[in-house]
Amino acid sequence: MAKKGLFVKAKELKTDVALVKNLELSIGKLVDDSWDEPMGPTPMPHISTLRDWDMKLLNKYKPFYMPDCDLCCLCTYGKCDLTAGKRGACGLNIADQSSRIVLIACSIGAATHTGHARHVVDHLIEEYGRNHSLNVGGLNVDVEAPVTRLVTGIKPETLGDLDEVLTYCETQVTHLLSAAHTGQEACNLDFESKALHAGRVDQVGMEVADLAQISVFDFPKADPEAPLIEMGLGTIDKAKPVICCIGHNVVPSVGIIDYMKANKLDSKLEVVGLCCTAIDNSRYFDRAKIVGPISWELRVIRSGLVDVLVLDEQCVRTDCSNEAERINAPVIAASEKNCIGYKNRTNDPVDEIVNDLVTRKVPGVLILDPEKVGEVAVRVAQKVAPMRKKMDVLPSVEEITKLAKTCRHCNLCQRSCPQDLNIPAAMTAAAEGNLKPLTELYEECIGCGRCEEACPVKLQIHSFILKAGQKFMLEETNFCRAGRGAVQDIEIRSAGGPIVLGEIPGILAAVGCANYPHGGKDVYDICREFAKRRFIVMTSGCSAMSAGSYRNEEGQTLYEEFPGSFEAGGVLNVGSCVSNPHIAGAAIKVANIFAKRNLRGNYEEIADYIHNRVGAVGLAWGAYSQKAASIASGFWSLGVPVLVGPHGSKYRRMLMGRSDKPENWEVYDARTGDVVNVGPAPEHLFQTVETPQEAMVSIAKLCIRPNDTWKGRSIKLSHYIDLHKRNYGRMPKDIHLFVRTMADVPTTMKDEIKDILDAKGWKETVIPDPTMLPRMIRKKKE
Amino acid sequence: MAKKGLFVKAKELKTDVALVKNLELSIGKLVDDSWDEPMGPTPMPHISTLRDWDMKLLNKYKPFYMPDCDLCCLCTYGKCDLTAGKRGACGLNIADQSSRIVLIACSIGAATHTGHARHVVDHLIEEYGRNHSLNVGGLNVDVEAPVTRLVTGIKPETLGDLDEVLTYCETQVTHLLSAAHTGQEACNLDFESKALHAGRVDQVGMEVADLAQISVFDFPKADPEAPLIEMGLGTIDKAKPVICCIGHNVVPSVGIIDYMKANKLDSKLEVVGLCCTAIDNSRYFDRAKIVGPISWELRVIRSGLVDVLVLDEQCVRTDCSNEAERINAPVIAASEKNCIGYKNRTNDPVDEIVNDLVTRKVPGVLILDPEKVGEVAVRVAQKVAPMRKKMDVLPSVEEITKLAKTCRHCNLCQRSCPQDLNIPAAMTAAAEGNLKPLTELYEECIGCGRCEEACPVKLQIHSFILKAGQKFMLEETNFCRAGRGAVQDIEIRSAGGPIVLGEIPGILAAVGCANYPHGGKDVYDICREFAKRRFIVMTSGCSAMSAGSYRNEEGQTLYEEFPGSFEAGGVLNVGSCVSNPHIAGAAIKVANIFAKRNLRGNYEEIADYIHNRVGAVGLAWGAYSQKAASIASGFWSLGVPVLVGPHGSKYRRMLMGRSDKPENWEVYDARTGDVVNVGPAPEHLFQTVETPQEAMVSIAKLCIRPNDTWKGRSIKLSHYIDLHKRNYGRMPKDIHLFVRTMADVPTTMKDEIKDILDAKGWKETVIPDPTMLPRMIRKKKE
Amino acid sequence: MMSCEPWQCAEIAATKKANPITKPEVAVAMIKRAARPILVVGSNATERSLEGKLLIDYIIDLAKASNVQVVATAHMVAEFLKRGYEPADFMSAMDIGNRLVDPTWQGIDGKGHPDLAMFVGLPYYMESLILSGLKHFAPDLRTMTLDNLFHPHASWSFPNATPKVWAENLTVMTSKFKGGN
Amino acid sequence: MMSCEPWQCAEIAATKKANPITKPEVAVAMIKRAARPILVVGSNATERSLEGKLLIDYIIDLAKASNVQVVATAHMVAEFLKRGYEPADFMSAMDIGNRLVDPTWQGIDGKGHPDLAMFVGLPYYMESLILSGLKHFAPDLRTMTLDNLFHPHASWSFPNATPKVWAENLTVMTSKFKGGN
Ligand code: SF4
Ligand code: SF4
Ligand code: SF4
Ligand code: SF4
Ligand code: SF4
Ligand code: SF4
Ligand code: SF4
Ligand code: SF4
Repeated sequence: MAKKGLFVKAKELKTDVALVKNLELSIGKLVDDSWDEPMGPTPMPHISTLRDWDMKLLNKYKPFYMPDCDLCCLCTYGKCDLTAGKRGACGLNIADQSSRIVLIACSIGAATHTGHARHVVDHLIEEYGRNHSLNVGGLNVDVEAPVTRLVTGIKPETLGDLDEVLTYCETQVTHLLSAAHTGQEACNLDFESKALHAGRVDQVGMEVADLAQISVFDFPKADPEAPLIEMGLGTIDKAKPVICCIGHNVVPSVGIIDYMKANKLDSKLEVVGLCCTAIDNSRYFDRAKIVGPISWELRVIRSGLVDVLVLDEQCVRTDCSNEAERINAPVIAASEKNCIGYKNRTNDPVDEIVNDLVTRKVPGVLILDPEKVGEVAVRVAQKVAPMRKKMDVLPSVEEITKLAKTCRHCNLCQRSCPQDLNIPAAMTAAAEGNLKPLTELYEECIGCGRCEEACPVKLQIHSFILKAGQKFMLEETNFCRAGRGAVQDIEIRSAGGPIVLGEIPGILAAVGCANYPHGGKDVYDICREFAKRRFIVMTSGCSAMSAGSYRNEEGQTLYEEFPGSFEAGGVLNVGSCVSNPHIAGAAIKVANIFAKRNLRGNYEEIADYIHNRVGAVGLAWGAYSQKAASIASGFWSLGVPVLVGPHGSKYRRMLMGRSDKPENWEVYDARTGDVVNVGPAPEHLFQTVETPQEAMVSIAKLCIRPNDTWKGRSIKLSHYIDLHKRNYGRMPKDIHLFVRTMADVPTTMKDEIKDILDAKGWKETVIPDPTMLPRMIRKKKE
Repeated sequence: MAKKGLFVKAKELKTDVALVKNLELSIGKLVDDSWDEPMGPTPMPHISTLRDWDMKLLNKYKPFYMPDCDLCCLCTYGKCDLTAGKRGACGLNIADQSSRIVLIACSIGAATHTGHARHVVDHLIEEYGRNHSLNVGGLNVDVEAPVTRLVTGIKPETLGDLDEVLTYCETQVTHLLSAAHTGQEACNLDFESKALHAGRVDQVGMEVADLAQISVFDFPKADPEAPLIEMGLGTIDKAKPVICCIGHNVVPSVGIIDYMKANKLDSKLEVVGLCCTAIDNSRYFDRAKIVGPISWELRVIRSGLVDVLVLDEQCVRTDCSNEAERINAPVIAASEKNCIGYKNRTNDPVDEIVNDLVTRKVPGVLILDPEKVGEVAVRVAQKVAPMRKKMDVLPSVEEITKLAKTCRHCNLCQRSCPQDLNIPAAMTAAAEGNLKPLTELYEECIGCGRCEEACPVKLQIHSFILKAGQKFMLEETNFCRAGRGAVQDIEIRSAGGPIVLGEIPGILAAVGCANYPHGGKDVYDICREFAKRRFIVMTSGCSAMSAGSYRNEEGQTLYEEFPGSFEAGGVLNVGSCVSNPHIAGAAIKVANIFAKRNLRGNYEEIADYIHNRVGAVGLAWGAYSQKAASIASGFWSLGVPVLVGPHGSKYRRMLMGRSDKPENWEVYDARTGDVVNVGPAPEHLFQTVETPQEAMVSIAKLCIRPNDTWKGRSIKLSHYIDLHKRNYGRMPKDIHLFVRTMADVPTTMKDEIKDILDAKGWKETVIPDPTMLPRMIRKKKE
Repeated sequence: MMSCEPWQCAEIAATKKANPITKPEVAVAMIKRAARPILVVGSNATERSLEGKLLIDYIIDLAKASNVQVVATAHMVAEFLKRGYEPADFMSAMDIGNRLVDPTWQGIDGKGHPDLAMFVGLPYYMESLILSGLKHFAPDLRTMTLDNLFHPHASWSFPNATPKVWAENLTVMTSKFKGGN
Repeated sequence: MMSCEPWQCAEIAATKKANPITKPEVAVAMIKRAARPILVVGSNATERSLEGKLLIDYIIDLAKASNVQVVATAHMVAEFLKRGYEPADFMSAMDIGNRLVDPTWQGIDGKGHPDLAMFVGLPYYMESLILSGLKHFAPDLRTMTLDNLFHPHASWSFPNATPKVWAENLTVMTSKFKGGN
């Protein structure tokens, strides 16, 4: 572990054992024998250190901007109209502004994860000390922090080490955000490079958070057989008091669960959750239940099942507190980031707080001590549950029919609905007593509530939909596998070869949020398709839930149907949002463990390796958040392509290759220094797909890599061609770009493809040892 | 100096003098004897630590929101229409969103200053070591870092200490930005509290930056007689090669000046600057020249006087590089924050870079080594100056007349002009050969260039205006006093009493940017008015330049007319943007040095003191930036009111008291615990004023404080009444709210005011020992 | 159509946009229908000259004819007084905006919250922002602008027009109160 | 007026807004005037039924009549082929958008950059974003939408309308190419 120079000085130094006066200690470098990997060229990269690498990627995958607004309103020189190239009062044009928005989004995302990690680490250091050692997988995981090692050059061993890593992240986040100030960066590509850096920092921040919580809370440690967790509203025992936790930060939930266990109440109450807190709860306590993703927050509250609502941070609807008031459920705000205007009761006696909440003297409180949150939540839940009797606010069917008659058919609901759902038609039917069209909306509705806000006659449209879909809603009982955390080194050792050679046709990482265009089933269908094709399928966050929310013909959920290990045909839920670096980490570990590339502070080489050899693709089918943006950015920076569903177009900037421009696809052959055209592999770095069908075809294609052996390539091509034919009704038109030698062609298709190749004037080429880094060339051409 | 627990562990430790193996050193707390001030209650405050104080302010000065847009577009659930209370897809309403925008702006501002400080401190530590000690005013300044001490509880003594302070700031910035993520904070007041925290962090970040640069670069150290610096385009010796530096970060300029000095070229070239870099250059080198504020960037470049343009960070028009190309001036980008897409040449030989720039092989380069920037800039300037011959791109008068005839009178220029300037009318006149209307626009134009962008026939409107105003422009020769830095402790000792008692009627801090509604003269007029009235006038940044840009009847600039010391009638330029904490620091030092209040980690008490006793007002007449927002926020948090000019309304949120609501104005009398109504003093915390006349009246009024003695109050009232009568043509209508006893009434107005008081049913009240903090009450009421 | 675009190009509004006042009679009717109208007059009152007469003088005529309460912002009170007209009140533009969004505020005379707030002569962007504040936070208040610049955030606004048309509109309005209809 | 508001309420544009296509003949004239028009057809082609017939079938009729080059996005190529119509090309919506902003791109047939890009049947917000990309980065390209939803970012757009009117418009357009005028 090498740190920057450290200087400690103190006139008086008190420790547990001694009092030291006038200590002065100057440390140039700390060297830790136990990690003898030599330091790579870019430890602790600054915001411009990896700019050359970024520019390589950005030149290959150029930004395509689709501004969401013609204006910039970021300073008081504005608002400025930037339409079609006009410059604003600070000289900025719309390309710069578009990329600045990307940087801001990624900075917010990176700040959120880093801040989350900071909270967890500080809290755990306070409880367990800086020396508490890390353990993410015992003997099975030697490379415990691949991203952190790669980016910072630090090998963290204790909670205290994580503190240092976070300090690095915070410095970077500050610089990055700073670049978004008016009159700073003047070039869109430099904004993009900074956004990529935000992605790198974000990955480190997330990794730190998960390392800390896995280690201290004893989450499943790289466990392929992490328990199956009950999921869905139907799994809640309505006879018990129900505490519902929403957000991402498991610390307050740990307080709740610990209190329940200590008081032998763990079978007396239900602890359920939404968003990543749900996932992490279940990693801590396998009887915690998962309700669903972010899009189900209103659903759960309005159903009335919640007796106490505990809100922490991130992805918490800001009207949860208002909604909870409607069902008489007290609220506990448990995060400094989300104080909801409540009085801070952290230092008040528990009895007082409980009393105030139970008597409804106050609708909610802010408590920043997780232990106190635990006691208050449990005691309040026990008291209010019998009084509330799971009171809901859903209208009766009769009410719906009656109220639907007042609909003015103004279309404002539909015009406000992100899904463009045909609510007015459903109202017409409902007014006639036919709730079926409303029921059909249930599956596609993402629960945003905008329709209700728009309705001039104040119809509770979302509640109507919930009522109409109530049967499905309340009967839902599925399984999600508890987040397993990291991939084991040994799994990498056995799967690494087949991945790099192409024999495992790819890794699909289905991650991110629930802003799906037509409900969550698409995620399930896509994951299942690729698991059946013996890709490795990794999931996290809301997508991990959606993937587990449907069943096959045998009644098995995805997590029951497929094994949880990192192998062909495995379906691995790594965990919550902050577990995403286990996915990046797996790719990194392939380079490190399988291919023996040095990891430490060696970002470019490893990214170049992954980009050219590891056929991984991210799919964020419902990504909505700034965090999802920074997560994606971390993958881009490693050269891993990311697909988003249609709503992802609203990120307003794609990174796209041009398959029709051969000059885009040249790499060096590291063996010879020759420039070799390897075709559009992968074709895009960030791309919106419109339909699940398109997603499947794109995923198969994007797994192709220059390094594929002929055997691997032929396997990949057969999946691509098969999915293409099935979904597009014909052969791919770009097949000639992916065939290097005839050996690449799947045997059963030899003739068909030969004809195509001939028609296209195809010529055989070599399979290089691909790299985009001139310095990786082993033998320079004379 | 107390730090959080520190743990150092190393298997092998190499220092200059020794090799230590297996060191393990755990430090609970470092106590530094030399600072025996006890620690206050809130060192290193978290984002919610000072929330109670914030809520006190926010309850007294409620946010008034004026959304700049009806939509939120921050995530892909959106865009959401939040008009008139509609909630977005995440549950957010327009009040939340408006306050979130404030938080984002303040976070960007705080990040920018903190990032700037980080760059300076890291650079200086690299050059001078962590042990390099700080010196901001020698024996004259004992309280060297009032803001840092107040907020963090740290007393920084070396560059290394500043590193630690910055780490705190970066953690806070990260948390703050994180709160802006979708689905975090759910209450507008909590967003506001976080924005105030951003202001506190920002003040610390700025203070660190200025402390570091003052100490190491030997800037004027709390010097009332800092040199007068030549200012204006007219001061540039056009026979010499001209290097122009734009931005805020003096480090590259130091490289330039050092190289010039080392090579005895300091009288052979001109180093001129815009924005804060200009100010800081002049603190380093008194022959550096100041050209002007941000609004003059296009002006200077298009005038052709610049031979080499060096761009660092912040407030650099993003089209400077394009503009420089037009006049054949090479550009050096010198900051990681602003790479402009240029190739990074940091590691290339100087000769090569110089050659590439001189031959115009490349229009610009990125150089991140300030010494190299210095050598390249100077050598390039020497070579290109004779070739360029100060080539400008201003049209001739004939061309203007001819081109003006092509004007279509479409009004798009005026409709795009932030100043709503009547350009079409000026074009009509110009077409007839009359340039006078264009000349008149020169003074009001803020040089944003939007008119040109909008013009369908591509008239170079701003250049027309510059040509028409060229005579003024090129003849401008004024003086700005080099930034003096801090206020001396002894100055505080002598002025503190008169300020707190009200005998010095107030401190006017004219700070911030040049987005003025009608040119810079307003700033001069206002500053002069209050200096003549024997207020203390402090300036910084672009406002400091504008204040020095006009002359009195005797031909003196403001800095010549008034002394530079912290005394009644003094006009002090503290320095650049990052010098603003010297202003806050002066107020803090009044509480600490004069009133002997403990400073260390004692934020609430000091802010309460300042708010109720120190009659300081900030005026940011042309504030435009996110940094200006965070700077203002730092003052709000201390309870110091800030006024902005009309464009400041575009900050979209005011913090306003209601003089018509008596319940708003109650404080405790610390002596008795009684609640006393002290009137609207100060009336607002953040307020837009529309005209300079209104500004003057408001400034006088906002200096009134509950603690004023009757003598002080009568002096303040006489200024307020006098300015009110002069500008508003009548007596103030709220005079009765400011008279506690008849002794408060200025003697010459006794009768007139007595009548008013009688008419208003005025009753005498007491002069309390005012506080808003119950814990400050010395004797509780039984 | 251009005439009902926002005057400053970037001042677009979203879903709730001003109704254009097609002729001065409409504005007069709105004022007559209002129980408690006020007219906020900003600092451009002495900066804008229409047909050789200052805006403030048109406003004084209109105010006298209509008996609408005038609130002068900035230093305009002095300009009104100079011309022998005593405005009902004066305060900063932000202060009047901030009071108007408070539903408990009882107006400058304490007799009840205004139901129509008219604006004229503030810097365009400031007026626009205050109107936006009112649109969002005082949704029940009707707002109207009497400038010659279209204000999308108002409830009612005159379209963009030349000073000449503006002068005519103001003159017609005044005449309608002076016994016209 | 409502009919020329953006269909999704928040999709407002700023200074450069679509001209409404008041009748199908206008669209036909635009296409006829274009040297190299293309028509991008999105995944709603099989989701929208107008008067009992799928959008894709109207499009096929129109495409056959007008000989406009069709670019199918997503998996629409399969749907076209199923119906016996071979689109000129197929690619993802983003790919066609990204090519259209490249002035050096020579069209799907390599014979020159399109001068008119028509869109129909993409999810509203995606179509809107792509049109915005083209408005900003391909300012010389004319864009037109054939949906029944107003798209302010296009150069020309049909107003919001019922499926019935939409069907009529498409039918009329097709007929005008089949020898009508
Ligand atoms: S940041 Fe630039 S483009 Fe944006 S509002 Fe400010 S001046 Fe205009
Ligand atoms: S709650 Fe459902 S139906 Fe309503 S707007 Fe949102 S997605 Fe559409
Ligand atoms: S917004 Fe309300 S009234 Fe209008 S169509 Fe929808 S449900 Fe009916
Ligand atoms: S996956 Fe996305 S929506 Fe779901 S909890 Fe994580 S960030 Fe939130
Ligand atoms: S942050 Fe909330 S209000 Fe803003 S776009 Fe996203 S969902 Fe809509
Ligand atoms: S450059 Fe001057 S005249 Fe042109 S828009 Fe800006 S302020 Fe107005
Ligand atoms: S924008 Fe150009 S053409 Fe239009 S009025 Fe102004 S100067 Fe004339
Ligand atoms: S005062 Fe404002 S405009 Fe001037 S240099 Fe500082 S931040 Fe920039």
